[in-house]
Amino acid sequence: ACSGSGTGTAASADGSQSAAAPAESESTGEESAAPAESAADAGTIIEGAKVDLDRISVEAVENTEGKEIKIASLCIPYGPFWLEVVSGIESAKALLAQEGYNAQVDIITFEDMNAQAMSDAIETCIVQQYDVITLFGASDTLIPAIDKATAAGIHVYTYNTDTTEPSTRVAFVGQDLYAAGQKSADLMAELLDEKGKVGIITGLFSLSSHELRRTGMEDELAEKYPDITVIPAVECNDNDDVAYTVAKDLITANPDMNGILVTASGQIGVAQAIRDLGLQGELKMVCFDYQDAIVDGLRDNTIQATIAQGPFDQGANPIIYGYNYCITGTPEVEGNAFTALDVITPENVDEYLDKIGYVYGNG
Amino acid sequence: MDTEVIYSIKNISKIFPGVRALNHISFDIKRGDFHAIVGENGAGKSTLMNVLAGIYTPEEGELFFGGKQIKLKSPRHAQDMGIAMIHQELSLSNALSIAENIYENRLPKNKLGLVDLKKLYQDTTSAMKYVDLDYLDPRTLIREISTAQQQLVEIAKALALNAKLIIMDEPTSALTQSEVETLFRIISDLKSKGITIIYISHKLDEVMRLSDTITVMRDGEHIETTAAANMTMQRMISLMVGREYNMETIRDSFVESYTNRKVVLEVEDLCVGRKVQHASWKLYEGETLGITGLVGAGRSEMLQAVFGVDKRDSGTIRVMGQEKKMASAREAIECGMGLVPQGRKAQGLFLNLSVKDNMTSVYLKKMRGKSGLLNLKGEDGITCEYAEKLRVKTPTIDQLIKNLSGGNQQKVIIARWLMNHPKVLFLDEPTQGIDIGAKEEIYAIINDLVKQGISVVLVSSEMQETLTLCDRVIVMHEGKIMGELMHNELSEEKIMYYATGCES
Amino acid sequence: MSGNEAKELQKNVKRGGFRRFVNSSEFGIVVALVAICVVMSFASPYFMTSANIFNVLQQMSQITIVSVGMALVILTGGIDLSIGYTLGFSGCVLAVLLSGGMNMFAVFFIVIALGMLIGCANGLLITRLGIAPFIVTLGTGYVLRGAQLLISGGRAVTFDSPISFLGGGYVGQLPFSVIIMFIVVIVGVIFSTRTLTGRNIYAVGNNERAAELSGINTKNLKLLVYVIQAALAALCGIVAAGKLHAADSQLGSGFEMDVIAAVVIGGFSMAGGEGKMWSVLVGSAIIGLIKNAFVLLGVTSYWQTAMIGIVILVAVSIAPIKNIINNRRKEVV
Amino acid sequence: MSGNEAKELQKNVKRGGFRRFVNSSEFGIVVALVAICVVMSFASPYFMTSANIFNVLQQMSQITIVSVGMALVILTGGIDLSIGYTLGFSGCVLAVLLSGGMNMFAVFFIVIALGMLIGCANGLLITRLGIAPFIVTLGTGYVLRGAQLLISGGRAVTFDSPISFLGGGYVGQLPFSVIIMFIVVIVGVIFSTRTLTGRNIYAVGNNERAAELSGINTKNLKLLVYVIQAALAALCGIVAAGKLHAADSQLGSGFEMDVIAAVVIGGFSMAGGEGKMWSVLVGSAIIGLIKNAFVLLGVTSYWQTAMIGIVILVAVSIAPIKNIINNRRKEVV
Ligand SMILES: Nc1ncnc2c1ncn2[C@@H]1O[C@H](COP(=O)(O)OP(=O)(O)OP(=O)(O)O)[C@@H](O)[C@H]1O
Ligand SMILES: Nc1ncnc2c1ncn2[C@@H]1O[C@H](COP(=O)(O)OP(=O)(O)OP(=O)(O)O)[C@@H](O)[C@H]1O
Ligand SMILES: [Mg+2]
Ligand SMILES: [Mg+2]
Repeated sequence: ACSGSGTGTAASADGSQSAAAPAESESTGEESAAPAESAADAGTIIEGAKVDLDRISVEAVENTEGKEIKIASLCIPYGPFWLEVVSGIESAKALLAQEGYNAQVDIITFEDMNAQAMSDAIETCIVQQYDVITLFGASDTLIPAIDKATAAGIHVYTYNTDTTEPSTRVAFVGQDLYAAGQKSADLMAELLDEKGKVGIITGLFSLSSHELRRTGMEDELAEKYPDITVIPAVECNDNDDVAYTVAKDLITANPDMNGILVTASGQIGVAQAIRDLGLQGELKMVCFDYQDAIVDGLRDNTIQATIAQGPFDQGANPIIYGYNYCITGTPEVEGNAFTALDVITPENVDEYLDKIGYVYGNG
Repeated sequence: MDTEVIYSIKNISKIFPGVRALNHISFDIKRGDFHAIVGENGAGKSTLMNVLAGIYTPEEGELFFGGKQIKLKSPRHAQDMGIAMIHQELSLSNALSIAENIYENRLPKNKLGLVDLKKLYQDTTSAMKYVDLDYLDPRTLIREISTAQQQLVEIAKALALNAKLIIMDEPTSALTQSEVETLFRIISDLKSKGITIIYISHKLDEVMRLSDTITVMRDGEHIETTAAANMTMQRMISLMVGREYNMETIRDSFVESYTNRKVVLEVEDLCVGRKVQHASWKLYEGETLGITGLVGAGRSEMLQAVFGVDKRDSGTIRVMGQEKKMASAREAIECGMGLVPQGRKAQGLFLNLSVKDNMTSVYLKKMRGKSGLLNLKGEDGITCEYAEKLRVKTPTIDQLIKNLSGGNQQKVIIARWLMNHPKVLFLDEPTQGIDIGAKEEIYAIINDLVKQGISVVLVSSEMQETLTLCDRVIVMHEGKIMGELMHNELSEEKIMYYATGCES
Repeated sequence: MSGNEAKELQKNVKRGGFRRFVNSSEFGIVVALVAICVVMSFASPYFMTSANIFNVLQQMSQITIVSVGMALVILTGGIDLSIGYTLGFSGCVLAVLLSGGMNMFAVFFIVIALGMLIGCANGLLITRLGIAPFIVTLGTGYVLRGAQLLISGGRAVTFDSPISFLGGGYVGQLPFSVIIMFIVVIVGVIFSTRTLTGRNIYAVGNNERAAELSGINTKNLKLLVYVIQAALAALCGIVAAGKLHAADSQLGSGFEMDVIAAVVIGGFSMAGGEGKMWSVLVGSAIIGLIKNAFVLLGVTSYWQTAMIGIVILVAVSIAPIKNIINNRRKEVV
Repeated sequence: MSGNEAKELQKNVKRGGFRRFVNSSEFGIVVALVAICVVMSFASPYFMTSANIFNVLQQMSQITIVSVGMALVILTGGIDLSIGYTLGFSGCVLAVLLSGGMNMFAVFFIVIALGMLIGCANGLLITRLGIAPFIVTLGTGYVLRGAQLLISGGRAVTFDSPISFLGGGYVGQLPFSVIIMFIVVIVGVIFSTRTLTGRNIYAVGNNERAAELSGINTKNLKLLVYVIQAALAALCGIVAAGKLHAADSQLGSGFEMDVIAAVVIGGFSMAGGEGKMWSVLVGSAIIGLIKNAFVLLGVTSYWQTAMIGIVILVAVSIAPIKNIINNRRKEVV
């Protein structure tokens, strides 16, 4: 799947397990068809995060010996995407807090994607003798800390983003970001009948997750669709306000542009710019993730497609995997455990949200 | 050619935007001389000295030092050649110690190349002894000592350079009698060592008393250089101002009887820390009340506390018989008071604003129109009016005040208060650094104000001023009021008697 | 004699405004601005289109609105690092209250009042405890950021309200936020030059002690400045959220740097007491244009960042280099 | 007369170092630091473990190293916003050169030299053109970030070299970067208190004009300060990249704010001329401890951000509040 440059991720040491993940994400939908009764989200770290044990797709093993397990989950719960991730983390936390599991999950939050701070926090977690750490593999600069944790006997899982160079983490749970970029490019090409001019608005050039998607998009468009021109990507700092501005400028400078790809946050700003210029439907927009504002965009045909990545699973699964590893002594998954690459379009949006148990109006 | 000449100035010109500060100046300074330079405010004295000390580069002209032509690149260069300067404006670093200021950039080093603190403090102690400051610890920070003490530190700093030529730009303007005597003692000592001194002062009696040679400047021009013996006070002043000058216009009349006079301001039991202790005094309508004493007697503190800018620990203040809280300067201004503070740079000037902005900063309030906006049309007019009244020398009223000569800056601050037609005016060393002509003008203003029934409080360290201007004088010593003297009982001896703390 | 002198002074006052402008520190940045415009109109055919001009104006409007407040703060010798978060917090409060169904006028006043409260907190800590503005506003910035996260819950809070007109409305082709910008700048110019309070701000920035002796309540004046600044940031938060019909935890982040840069490019001295209010418009136009330019020109990704830096440096170097050359020439003559 | 006063003064000066310290502005933050430690050792059993103490020391080492340079810059009344990017750029250059197989000593010197060049550029723009440090370093910061993106290509560049010992090595349990930190601080203290150049920096910050008149070459001195600062940032870049065995385009981002906060919390006045070098250690310890505390305590909410702000505000408020209370008491007596 991964023909892209610069990323050996998918190819390295994973093969066997990578198929498991999509299957899981499909099962997610089925299970959560019956909505959870007690949305006990009083104690969640984000207001609006919903604890819903039924959405957890990985089964936790019973803790028969009763030894106490300590799990640290590092996250950056800012921005709409994280609402779902945190719901996953909180749900896993609630599940494992139940009798019979005897595991404690501590959530450690960060203000922004600062690898330095995360690295420092991992070291502190080692001091606190956690058994499992799950973290956002924002940068390769985390590798020494990850390795140190592994050496201290801690099971480390990365989720959402993996380091580009291999580390000693047990497994990565998340989207195949490069493939996701390629997929969004394919969707755009399809919308444009394989010809036209496409702009890319990315979050930060300095974030590997954004860069993987961006290069995925650019490589795919360049290789497969010779009739599509790509305008150099612009940064929006994950900020909707900046994204709005940048989108307007891009459209002004390229009146013949037919499509905009958004690698990360900033979708709301881009959508609003398209609306303000009255280009809904004319200018195609493909982005990632979902939240109310994006659902609105899909419904009023400002956004033609968005790619979901199973954020709930990214939050919950690595915790459960790590916990199971501690109990059973053998890793359940190793290498890459890819989560969903689901395409949401104006046509299937209501159906899809229903399937995954997303509640509109919550944010 | 003349070995007697240490510094020869040839045809020097210096131009600032809009001002020709020096216009083809030429004269010689003889070795070992005490050479005084006099002139009105803005005559170009400081500018010339800055040229001589390597701070300004002249547009035209040549300098010969010790017979050799020199092109000074920096103050450091001049210092290395043996030229030191005491600047008109204090230039010390507030948060550094006395020792570090005196030896700024020349701290002694030990073998490791590190600062040798022991030697530094020893050296400083001996340098301070020379200026009678040895009662201070060399580690005291500059901001913890009084302005007068700072001036002495500044002098010590220049002396510590062991220069061949020392330029003193108004060193005595912030000093009282006793420190002035100390300075004169130092000067005669320097002279005996063959050190040349260039001395600028507006206190012409000092000049007459000490100098060997006198140079008069006017409007950037060199007017005359002569031996002091050939000069009279009267002629010197005439040369400075450029016309015949008659200096006998001080007060028309003095208050004769205080019975039935209205009390304008009454201060009772005022205490400000240890600086002012249980001071009580009254100010009557239409009088000039002098407050005098030695440095650090607490005069400025007392005025500032009455004016509301400094907190007082106790004391009641009554204006026109009514008790006032006097918690801020604003309240004082509303009561019709004004204060020309001591130390214009620290407390008076808005350096980066224009002459106009500086002059109208208090008056502005009166220019508010019905709409709440300022009526700026009047601003230029009134500024020009006062600039003219006080003869402020400036190319335009939009000139930044920092480009004015020291004396002219002072006039602007006085104008700031006169504009408001105050009923009570506090003047704290108002003639500091002001030329004789302007001084006379200020004296005339005081005379005028008093005649109009306005009350003036004058804090002055110049004995002559106190003696000739005041209807009544109170003398302070270490925060306490030691005595009160009517005009007819005033004498230097009596003032010194109280000022040095002898009980009355 | 002295009569003459007075007339001379009067005359001098009236002499050429243009000459003076050329020698002022603002001249350099105006030249830079014009240069950027000229270069851009050759480099991109889209630059001079009305659509793009309105784009740029809209983009700079937010920076400018807050810059007016920041200019006042900087005039007093202070700084306010918390405004990005004040803006973001205000936007989120707006969104949450509106989406909760509150009346939009009530919401407007609540948000502005909250902003003023924030400014008050900053101002009190700075003036009453005498802590450095840099560290006070760094601290309150963190607190506000926390509050923003807390109330937005990390979500984007969307709303639908006519109040959006303030940020996203148009009068003809003209974005309404541009009108707000011009109003704020004009009021700012009048305030800083024609009111007692405004003029006193310059005095305080120059010499606080002297200002106090002139009867100015320096502490309250400084307090006021932070209140104005925070109120403008809150207004700007309404504009920004209105434009997007939503607010999230990222709103306003990093905004303070753009604003401070606009003010400093506009010729305000960080030491206080110096600067002309209208020039914040030039400063924020430069900031706005730089970003616009790279998108229009399609500068390849990684170069964008470096180029922003280079343009800023060139823009602020024009005036000093001109002075140096002038001085050289004088010496030669 | 003056005899009495003199004795009084003498007494004041000679009075105990401790008494003096209690009245100094540094006292407040030392109290804050101790308070944080005491509270933390009750709140978390892991806090007082040697492993955690070494962790905290290692974490604060980078902030401290750069803070020493920043303190010098702030002493001259300047500021350097570009150091985060100087650090990141240096780290990336190091990584690229090492992974290209260059000799590590050569790399070390190239990186430090590049850092000094950056400092030189900042310093020249500031001193020769007289542009405000804020805007100069903002501009060079953008340029450096662009350069960092360009050379790292947006990815992390990993390397394997013994030079990593500087950042990631241990002497016994003691991280080597902590040793570097202490060396830098000690050299910094000696430089700032016992060398002519160091003392001149204070003089320049206090009164530039006076310093100039004393023959200090103020421009070169300021230039030097930016060079030292950038060299330390480059060294810190080596330490940071060494610890991580890699550098990417994110390295160092946002670092400048932590550093400035450490220096300002340490009692340095932004106006220049005042501050004690050793206190940067206290400032950066407070910053380091706050972050450590949140992880240890598992403060898992948005309160974390708000708490950082509150702790900063409380830490810097202690001294002024103490003073106000003292003054009250004096008045009553
Ligand atoms: N930096 C400057 N820029 C512009 N004009 C200046 C500058 N410095 C001095 N001047 C002007 O040069 C003239 C001479 O000033 P200077 O300070 O030499 O006077 P002075 O004789 O020392 O006066 P005073 O007795 O008041 O100190 C004045 O008109 C003053 O306004
Ligand atoms: N830079 C300054 N900032 C604030 N206040 C100042 C400054 N300089 C002087 N003052 C005020 O002026 C006062 C008088 O200074 P100084 O001690 O030199 O007084 P003096 O006039 O020689 O003696 P006296 O105390 O009798 O007036 C200072 O104590 C202080 O209150
Ligand atoms: Mg002078
Ligand atoms: Mg006094």
